[in-house]
Amino acid sequence: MTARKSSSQTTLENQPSSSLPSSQLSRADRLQIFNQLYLARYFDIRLIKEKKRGRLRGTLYSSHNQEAILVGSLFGLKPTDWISPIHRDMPAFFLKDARSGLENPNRMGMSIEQVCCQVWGRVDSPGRARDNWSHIGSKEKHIIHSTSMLAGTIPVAAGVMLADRLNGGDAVCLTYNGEGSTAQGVFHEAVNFAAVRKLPVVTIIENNQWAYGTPVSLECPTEDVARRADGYGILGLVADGQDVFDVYDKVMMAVDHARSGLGPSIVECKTFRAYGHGDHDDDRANKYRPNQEVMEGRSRDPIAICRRKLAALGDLDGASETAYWAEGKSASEATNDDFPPEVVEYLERGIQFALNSAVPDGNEGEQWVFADSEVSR
Amino acid sequence: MTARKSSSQTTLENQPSSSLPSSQLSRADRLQIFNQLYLARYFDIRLIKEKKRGRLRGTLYSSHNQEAILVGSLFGLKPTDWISPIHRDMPAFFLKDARSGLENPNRMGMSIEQVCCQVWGRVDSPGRARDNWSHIGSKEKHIIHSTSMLAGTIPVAAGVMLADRLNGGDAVCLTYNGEGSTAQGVFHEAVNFAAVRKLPVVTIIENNQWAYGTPVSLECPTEDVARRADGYGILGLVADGQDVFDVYDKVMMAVDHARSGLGPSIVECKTFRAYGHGDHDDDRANKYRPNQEVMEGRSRDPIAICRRKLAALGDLDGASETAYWAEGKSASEATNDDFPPEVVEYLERGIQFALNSAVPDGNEGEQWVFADSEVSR
Amino acid sequence: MSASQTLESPKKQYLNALRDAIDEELSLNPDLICLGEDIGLLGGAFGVTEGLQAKYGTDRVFDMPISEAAIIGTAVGAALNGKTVMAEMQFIDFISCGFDQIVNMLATYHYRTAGEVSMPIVVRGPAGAYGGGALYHSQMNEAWFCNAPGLKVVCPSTPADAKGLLTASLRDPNPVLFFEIKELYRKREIEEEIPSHHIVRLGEAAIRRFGSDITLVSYGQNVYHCLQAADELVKEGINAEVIDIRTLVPLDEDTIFASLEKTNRLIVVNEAPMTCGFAGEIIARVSEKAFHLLDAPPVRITRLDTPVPWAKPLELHVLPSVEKIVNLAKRLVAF
Amino acid sequence: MSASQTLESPKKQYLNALRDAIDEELSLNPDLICLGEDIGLLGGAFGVTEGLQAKYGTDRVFDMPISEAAIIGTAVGAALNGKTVMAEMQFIDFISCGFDQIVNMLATYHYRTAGEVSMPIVVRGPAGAYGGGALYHSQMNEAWFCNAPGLKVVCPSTPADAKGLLTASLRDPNPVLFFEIKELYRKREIEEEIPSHHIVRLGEAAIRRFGSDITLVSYGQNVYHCLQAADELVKEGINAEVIDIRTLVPLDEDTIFASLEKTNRLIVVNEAPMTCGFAGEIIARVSEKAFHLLDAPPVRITRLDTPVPWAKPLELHVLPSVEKIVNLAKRLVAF
Ligand SMILES: Cc1ncc(C[n+]2csc(CCOP(=O)(O)OP(=O)(O)O)c2C)c(N)n1
Ligand SMILES: Cc1ncc(C[n+]2csc(CCOP(=O)(O)OP(=O)(O)O)c2C)c(N)n1
Ligand SMILES: [Mg+2]
Ligand SMILES: [Mg+2]
Repeated sequence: MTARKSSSQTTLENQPSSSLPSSQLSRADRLQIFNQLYLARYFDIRLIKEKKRGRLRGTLYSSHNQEAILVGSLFGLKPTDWISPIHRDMPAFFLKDARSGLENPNRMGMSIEQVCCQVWGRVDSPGRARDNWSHIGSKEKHIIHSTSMLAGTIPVAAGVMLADRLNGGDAVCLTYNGEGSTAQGVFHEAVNFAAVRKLPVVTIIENNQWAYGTPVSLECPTEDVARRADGYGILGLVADGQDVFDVYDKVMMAVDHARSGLGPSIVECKTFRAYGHGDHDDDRANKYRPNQEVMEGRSRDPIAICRRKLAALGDLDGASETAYWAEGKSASEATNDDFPPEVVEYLERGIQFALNSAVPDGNEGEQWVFADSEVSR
Repeated sequence: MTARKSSSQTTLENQPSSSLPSSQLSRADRLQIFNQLYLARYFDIRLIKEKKRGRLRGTLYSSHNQEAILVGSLFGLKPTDWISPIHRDMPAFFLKDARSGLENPNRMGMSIEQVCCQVWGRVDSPGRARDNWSHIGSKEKHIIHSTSMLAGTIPVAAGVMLADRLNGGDAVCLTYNGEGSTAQGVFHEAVNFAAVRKLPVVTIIENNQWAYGTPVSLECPTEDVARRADGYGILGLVADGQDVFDVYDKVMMAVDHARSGLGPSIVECKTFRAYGHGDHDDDRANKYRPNQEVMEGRSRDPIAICRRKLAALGDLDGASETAYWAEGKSASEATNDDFPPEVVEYLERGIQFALNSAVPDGNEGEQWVFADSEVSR
Repeated sequence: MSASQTLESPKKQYLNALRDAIDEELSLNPDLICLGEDIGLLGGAFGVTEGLQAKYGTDRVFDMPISEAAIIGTAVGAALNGKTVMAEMQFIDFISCGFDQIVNMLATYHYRTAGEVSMPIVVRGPAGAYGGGALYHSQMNEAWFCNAPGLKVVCPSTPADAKGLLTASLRDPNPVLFFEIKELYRKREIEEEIPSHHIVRLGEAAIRRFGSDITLVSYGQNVYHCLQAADELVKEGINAEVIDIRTLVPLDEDTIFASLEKTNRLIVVNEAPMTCGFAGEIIARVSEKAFHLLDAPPVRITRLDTPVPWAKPLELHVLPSVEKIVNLAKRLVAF
Repeated sequence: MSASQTLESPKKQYLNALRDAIDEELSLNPDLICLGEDIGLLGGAFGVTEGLQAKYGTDRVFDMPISEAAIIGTAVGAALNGKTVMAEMQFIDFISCGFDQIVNMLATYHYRTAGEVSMPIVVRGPAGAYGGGALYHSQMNEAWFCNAPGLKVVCPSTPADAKGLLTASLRDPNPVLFFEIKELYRKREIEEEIPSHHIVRLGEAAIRRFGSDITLVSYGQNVYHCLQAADELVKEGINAEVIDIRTLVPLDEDTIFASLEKTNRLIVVNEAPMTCGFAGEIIARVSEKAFHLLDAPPVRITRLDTPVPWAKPLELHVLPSVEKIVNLAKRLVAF
């Protein structure tokens, strides 16, 4: 099963249109987007290498081949907007508000140092390594902290937006979920409530065709998972998750819709999971997923698609067009040379910081069960 | 707010059609249906009177004005079909398979004696008065036992149907739910699963415009609750819940659809709650619901609508047409004379039986926590 | 006491005391919002929030769909964005439908963020048996939440405590599960005057009756069973001390231990199922930490390990009663 | 032992023992169906059901959407219509998402139908900490279910018990919550030969080591901590008896009491949060019913009242350890 095509699915690749949000992007924007795809891809590939090299413990949930969803959805947000990433969205933590400058300490996203400390389980992680992998967040940076329980942050997103409006804000919140996760009851409760109250919650569905070892056909009865929106009478869009500009367009439509008070929406981004569910599943995934399907599913690399688009627009000159070539390469094939040096350096800095950060002291294990009541008003 | 009209809502009252399932009903069938409406109405009115008279404890959830939904949906079932009624569906227990003869001990429904013993909390209730009101059922009679947790039996219905198909059966299962209950997460999980597996589960939504003290507009974002079906790509029908033949038609379409393997469906029946949520709420309901809305909502009495239909078809002769006149009368206004004597007698017998049945012995309270493991295979 | 009460009886029912606490906090804390099923227009199934939507508007007090998980999740999100939240469960029994959001999302938030985010949320609702509510309108399921670290658990037995503990809970930066005893909501016999701005700190037990022969520890409506049993026991020459713990988490162990210094005998009474219930927890703490104070086995009287059945004889059979307490106390004193 | 094992090592890992139990029951009981997330095509996150869909078909072993409530509800419905059901939770932590269906629908079915309907359903899943699984892949939340009457609760610590208890559970007419210790799934050191058709009756504890000075009661992986502690204690001249209760509900109290007749000292060890956990329940039962046997306070070593944190030092800090057991045992014997 490959990323299914749907009638409502349009790809920018073939049909650029000046009425679309992406037509307003500058060349610099597009180049930044291209760069962010590299950043996300490199983060993923490097972590896999680190794990193989034995420098890293814990399970990796790869976002390889799904990077356009993160980059495209985050690029158009206001700094004050909120996001709620899940397991396959690690790059979202540092890509949020990347437009304000990756080095800008005031930007509304996490630093790569913080993210690496989380990956490596160090005390300088935003959560002081108390929960693993993507279970971090930041009240200050407007990133909702997730639990493992799939779809569990959608009602939280609704509550954050409810409070935002009571506070006079104009933020929107993007929540990310796999297509399998939409079967959870809390998905329905939260989307229904958001729809009743027209809360600006955009639910992005990363439909990578598989939920662990189960194909989407056993998780969702409709061809497009976005059709779940119809049950709530809300906007339901399908994007080509491999095309960062189509993701950008669809998400920006949903974001504008939400910000202008028209209510929540679902944006399904069709994609394909490159590897196993987590790295522990790579070998078994090769058994339960036909090779043919995997080849097809990975044939549309989001970096390649973006490159072609930029080339067509004349954004790339001859040299820069081919200087780096990460597309189509899996973690074991790609090397640092396949990535822009600033991308490699950026992550390198985060990793070094993490390796120098301490593991938390055991005593912290019993701290912070409760907030101190005395300090409350 | 009155029962909302929707474009997809057709009432048989004005547009009889020979292609509809109800056109196949005989005059005897129609008269039986008419009689069942009386039975349901009388049950409700009599219980309210018994409560006022102090002979009955516990809360009553009236089905007044909503009887056409129960009668119309149950009439066309096969005896072996399953049902899962909730709090507002007490008459369903004895109306199930009523066509096989109310006195027939082998019919696949409960006797009025059993139902009355349940209402009165007597030991001859099918549940030996261990749980209250509508929380009874029968494995033998194919009635699922509910808990209080709204929508909680829909996955159970799915499981019953799954097993039925594995057993080689051809049953369908009707589950009843208020419109407010469709906001529960488990509603979504169960309907989604049933849709994925095309299980023959028909979810009937009794949209009486209110969930306790909350109007449907705060519970559901769409005009028609039936549109929830669209999220699952399943059949979603809207029936005029005041017109027993329209309910019959829509439910039979859904039942045939289900039985033939095309999967689950949602049939929304538009109606209006006559009194408070329960009898304890009658006084408060008068405050939170505008009188005008209540008048309108009760203006289309299902007995009256059925009578007009039967009269138009020539089913009623002059005398029988006006011999009994329960429509439009609330519990305090109606008397036994407003009902056919056999209806009064039937319930009377149930009540007398219940009053003669014992209250369970306290010791039973500690029994049946576990089944005896030794008797298992 | 206060001017606003001049026209009413100065005595308050348990339910009105709760409403007063919410009302006062709504007026004092502009960030407090209240959400739940039917709490706005209707004012709640029992009327705890009656009049509050009219007074504070639909932004502050509003109705939610029948979605317990979304109710809790929304509360969490609102708290994450600066609000204090009162979330009502129509009956505490329905909290099971939002269980994951409580134990995994809400309870752990402060812990997993290493203190970055606190969750000033009170989840309250009517609880308890003895009223013929049957399996799903009678539960005392507090033990589940005591075994989910990060939640405070409170259960008042008097109008003054209802007011004082709810006020303290609404000001606590931690999530508090607040078990209200619906059978006490409108009980005339326990009406009492309550000073305005009355607060009862969480984690402090109350001694409801002083005695020297045996200690009866309880909470909720079982406190009254203990008090009645104590009255009976006096006739037998037994002087029982009755402790109402009021807060389960954190537990005021000291008050219990101090009582045992005098009495050396303990009965714990609660209406939850026995196994892994809070009565057992008290027995375990006492056995571990105050073993030397015990002259007889510490024992509990709880609901039998059954659901709460409906018919009256069944319900009474499985629940603690004055008679059961009296009989056990007599045996224990004779031990 | 049996013919089918000739080509394999006669020793079984815990995980394979579980699979054998399900496999055998599938072959013996045509009404048994298995459902859960990723249990078919993939064979389960850990491989407990590997190969079973291929062997028995998609009607008998099938994948469910990520819908824990629907998984339980579907199991209940299937049981109501004549099936025996094995329902897998991918991690026992996720059972919270189907909590209402377990405690209110499943647990009570037999009770509220006065015995008309029994529920032969096993809900099983990987549980337990010590593996760096963090808050949501480490839970031991058995206490919640012990406080929900109508559920049996089982937790094997050895391959033979895994096989024998799962077989008994799959044949029990009652709902059984079956806590598997994922850290033991593939632990080489505990591999053992298992006779075919091996059954271990529910409700019978096992004495894992005989001793006369102190009784260590535990279950799950903490049994091994107790055994190691017992080894250490021998060096101090202390002879510990180690009891593995195996079934929590119903509990084999007699084996514990009989041990206390000899030792008069009790430590209960488990890795669940302390308050209202099952360790406290054992302490309470012993204190109530065998007070006269105790020469020292009965005590427990549990997880602290915290979630299970991720980073290794944090995780170890909050969990029971051999060292904690040894130290406490020494103090207790010296009491
Ligand atoms: C409530 C819940 N049930 C089960 C799981 C176990 N689990 C973790 S990821 C996963 C599959 C998720 O699939 P999908 O939503 O499609 O996201 P993907 O991993 O494909 O990105 C499952 C079943 C969980 N985390 N939460
Ligand atoms: C899970 C759950 N939450 C809350 C309740 C309390 N409750 C009982 S009936 C009811 C309103 C139901 O409204 P609706 O579904 O429209 O049915 P109606 O009573 O109108 O027939 C509520 C909130 C419940 N029974 N179960
Ligand atoms: Mg997926
Ligand atoms: Mg309704």
